[in-house]
Amino acid sequence: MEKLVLMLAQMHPDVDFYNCASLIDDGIIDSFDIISLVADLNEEFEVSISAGDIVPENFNSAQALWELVSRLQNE
Amino acid sequence: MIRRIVLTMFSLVLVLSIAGCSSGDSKDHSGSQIQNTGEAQADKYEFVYKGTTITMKAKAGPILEAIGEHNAYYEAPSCAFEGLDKTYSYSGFDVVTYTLNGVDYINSVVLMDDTISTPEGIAIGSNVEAIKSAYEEASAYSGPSYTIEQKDTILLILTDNAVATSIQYIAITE
Amino acid sequence: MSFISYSFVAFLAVLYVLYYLLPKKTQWLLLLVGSLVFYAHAGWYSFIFILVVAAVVYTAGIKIQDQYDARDEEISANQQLFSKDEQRQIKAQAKAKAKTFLAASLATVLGILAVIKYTSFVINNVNSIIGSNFVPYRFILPMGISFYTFQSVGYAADVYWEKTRAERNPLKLMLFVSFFPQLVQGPISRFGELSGTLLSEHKFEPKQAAFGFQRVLWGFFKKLVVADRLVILVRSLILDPAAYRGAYVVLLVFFYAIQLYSDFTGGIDIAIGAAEMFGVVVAENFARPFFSKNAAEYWRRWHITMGAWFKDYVFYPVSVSKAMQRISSKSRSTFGQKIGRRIPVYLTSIVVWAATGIWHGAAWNFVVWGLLNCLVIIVSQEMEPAYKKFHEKYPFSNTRAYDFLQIVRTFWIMGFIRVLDCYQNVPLTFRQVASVFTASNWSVLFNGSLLELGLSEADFVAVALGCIVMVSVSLLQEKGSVRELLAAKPTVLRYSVVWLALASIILLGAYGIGFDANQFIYNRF
Amino acid sequence: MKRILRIILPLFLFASSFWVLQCIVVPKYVSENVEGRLVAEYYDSAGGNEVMFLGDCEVYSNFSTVRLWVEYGITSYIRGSPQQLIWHSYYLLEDALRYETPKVVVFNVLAMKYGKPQNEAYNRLAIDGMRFSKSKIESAINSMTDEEELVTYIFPILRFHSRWSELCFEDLNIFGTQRLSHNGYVMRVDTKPAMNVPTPPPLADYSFEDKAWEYLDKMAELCISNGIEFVLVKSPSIHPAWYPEWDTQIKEYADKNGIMYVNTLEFQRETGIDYEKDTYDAGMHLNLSGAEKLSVWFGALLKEHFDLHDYRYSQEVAKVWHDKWAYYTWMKAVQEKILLDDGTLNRYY
Repeated sequence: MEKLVLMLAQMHPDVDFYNCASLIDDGIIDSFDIISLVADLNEEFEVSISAGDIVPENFNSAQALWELVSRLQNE
Repeated sequence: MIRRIVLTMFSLVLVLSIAGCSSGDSKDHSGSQIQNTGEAQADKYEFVYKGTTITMKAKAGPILEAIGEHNAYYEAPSCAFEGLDKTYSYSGFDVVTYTLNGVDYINSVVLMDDTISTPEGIAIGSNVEAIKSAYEEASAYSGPSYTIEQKDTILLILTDNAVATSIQYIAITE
Repeated sequence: MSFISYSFVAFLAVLYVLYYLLPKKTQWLLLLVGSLVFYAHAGWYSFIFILVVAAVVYTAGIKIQDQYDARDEEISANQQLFSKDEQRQIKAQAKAKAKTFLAASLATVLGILAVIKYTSFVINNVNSIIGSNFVPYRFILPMGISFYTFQSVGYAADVYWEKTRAERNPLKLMLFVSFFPQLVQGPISRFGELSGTLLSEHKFEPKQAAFGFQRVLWGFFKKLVVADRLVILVRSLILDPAAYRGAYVVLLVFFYAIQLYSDFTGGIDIAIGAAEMFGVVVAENFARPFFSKNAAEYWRRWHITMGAWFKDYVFYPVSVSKAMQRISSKSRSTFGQKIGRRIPVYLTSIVVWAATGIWHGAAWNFVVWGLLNCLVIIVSQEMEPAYKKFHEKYPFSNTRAYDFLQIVRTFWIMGFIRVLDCYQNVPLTFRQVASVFTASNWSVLFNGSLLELGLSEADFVAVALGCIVMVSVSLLQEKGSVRELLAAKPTVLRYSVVWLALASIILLGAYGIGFDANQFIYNRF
Repeated sequence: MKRILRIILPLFLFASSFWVLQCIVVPKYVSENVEGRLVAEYYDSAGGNEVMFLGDCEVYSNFSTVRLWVEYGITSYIRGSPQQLIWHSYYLLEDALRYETPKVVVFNVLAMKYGKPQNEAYNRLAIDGMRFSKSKIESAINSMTDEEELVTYIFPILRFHSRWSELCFEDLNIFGTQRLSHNGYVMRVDTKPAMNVPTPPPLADYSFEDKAWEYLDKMAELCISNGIEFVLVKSPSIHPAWYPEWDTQIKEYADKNGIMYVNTLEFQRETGIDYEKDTYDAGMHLNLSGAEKLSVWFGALLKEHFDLHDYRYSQEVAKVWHDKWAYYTWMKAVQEKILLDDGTLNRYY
């Protein structure tokens, strides 16, 4: 989880990812970040995030993102 | 299994596009169909008098001036609306005009006697063979009357026992 | 059957009465019958296509769902027996099979659209490139094919991504594909969102009926009073580009923007309003686009469902695909993080916008229109840091006046790009736009030559009135729903507003003999 | 009760307000196309007319109903309208039969030359004036050109809504305007001699179209089923031309069906019509003197063939027609004055 937050912080240092739960809705992460995030996550955790997974529920908070990654890990 | 599905799907597309082909004219409504293009090709057979072509549905003013003084004039109002049907009689032919929002347009030219002939050399009294040879390719022969339909003009030649009795150029107005 | 025809009004009235008379269970069936009757008006030729597209997507959905159900059953049946790898193996296998069904159905459905819509376009281009002269055959475009094809593709993809379960009842799916209000020009709905409200039973609620009816009236007002009147002016400017250059092009940009806006949003209001009268909630398609301050915001407010559709079904899949991942990692390694992360997204955006353009119409002007939009968005994205610095440095830039300036700027940029639709010819459009800068006939705007374009003073008064009403309603909508506002007012006021709307539609509407009102811009495409 | 009121009242208010709007917006035909009022004027003097004329301007300009009354006590009405097509005539007759049953119906056969709907303008003039009825709907259905919609005849506001920008004072008197015609006869006293009327060009095909024959039969049947004597007439206008080939077809039809057909052009000597003095537009329509000459002659023919009652001696009918005669002579005087003052007859009264 920490690695994930580290990655996010690299993109947007000024955001407290631990308890912000509206990254997409408030437009903090835009389509740029999503794409490169997906590329990094796939590389880092050897998962393959499909287009179907790119929905606001999964990307709105670091926690949701972590759940997505872990779910895909034991796919 | 997969090959079978792909095959059926592909044949479906083929069949449909053929079905598509068989449907009559096609109006493509892409994007905004504000665009419309009409095509124009002039009529071949038109009446010419003293070098002036009297084109159907053209503005009457300039043409009437060009062909000179008329012998007689008659105007008839239409039933209710303003606008007059005017008949100008010249030696050997009449020109009839109609009015559309205040401007006169040519409606028809009627050849009255054998002193006047069409540019193709046909006059009242010409025999049927002469008519057929003069208007070979563009004519629709149906019984005693020959109707040659063009874009804006109908050339009508009436015959009685194999001789032309009346020649008229009539404007096609919808 | 066009929305602004007497037959549609009668059709809607009859269907509405039946809808609340028949037993609740059969309501969705009535909607299906209504939709098919509505569609049959477009001729039997179009009918075959919508049936085929629905059938293909239905079978694909069922097949994919079967794979997933079999997979879940297998895994849950012998939970302990299979190790993690085996489970992963079964899931992968199911996914692969599902993928082939999806691919086959998409190939067919999009194949049909491609053949019907783009054959002549492709042939013409091939002819011009290699000098051959195949006969370009133009097909009649079945009504709404571009919209229901996309909606069906969306359904199949959602089932594949397990966002929604496949619909077992073919008739219910047929209703989703052919639901008459959204058939003609969208909005492009998602099965997950629409099926719930579409297929459920609806009790008659006066408030909902009133809201739906008011929205339909609002659509008719925009369409008949403003859009169909301005078409006359826009058409005369377009048909003779040589005569109407310079200042006239500015006129065209301005009036076409209003005409297209009122025509398209009017049509969508009628669609959403009509659906609302039946208790069906359809996704919004516009959010006052002319109030946007930059191109990106504009495309989040104009034709929202199309933008969302391209994002979910083209942008993300392409950018997440293996090929694009490789490009992305390669570009980041060669150009470094900052530039590297932009290139894949820009590449995908260009693909998406070209697709959006070509979807609008089989002509180069639409493709160029799409790419220009993409260019403007990318440029404004790139200038983002520069803008930020500019805002910090100059305080005046955060005032409302500057916002207004941005709104005007976006309106005109989008307007000049949109005018490609009108001339439907790329070089001509650029020449016309260029003529604006070298124009000397600015007097044309004031010396009454406006009145020689087919509209009288009275027409301009009607258009001005329509625009004032539209702007004020939009301003109110920024704060909240106008209809709620109205509902709170006393009944007498509410009825008089409805009367005023009805009277202005009937009296000021540009319909009937003498007004050659054309179809919705997007109809039958 | 309150709930019903809450629904009925707005509906009623909506309906009546749009009804008033419709009356304002629908053209009143006062300053132009005055013949637009003819069809509607019928209903004020419907009933008690023994002779009913049907046809276009060749009828309502050439036959004087008041002269027929003065001369023979015949009560007649002309249900005419500009370029009235044969199906217009049929449905106008069907409509009139809801109010009265004349003894004789006279139909001008010139309309037989039109077999298809001509244009929207003449349809409106022939149908809009009719009161709402089955006949009006059918007349609209059978006359509409393809650009027209039936619903615009049921709710004329849908057709004339675009007149909102050209409304003038005359549109406000929605309760009818001064009568133009004398039981359907439109009077004009000015004169324009008919000179060098062009000889009409021969036609390729002289046969009338099926739809014309169909409606002629329908009109004949309607008269027979109502015990009305059906008379065909060709009014004595010399332009537009009435070809002999057409005439023979009508004669054959009339003989075959035992219908009286009078081509007034063949009785120029008997009618005494002089095309130098008796026409106001060089031969297309007769002026007052021409119409009176024709009516005297034609009235005698009617009295001879049909037992028409002479109402001059029945007290209350004579009183009604006396007022019509007074209005008739008043208008004649006014028109003659206009002619003197302005030189041309630029208005009817």
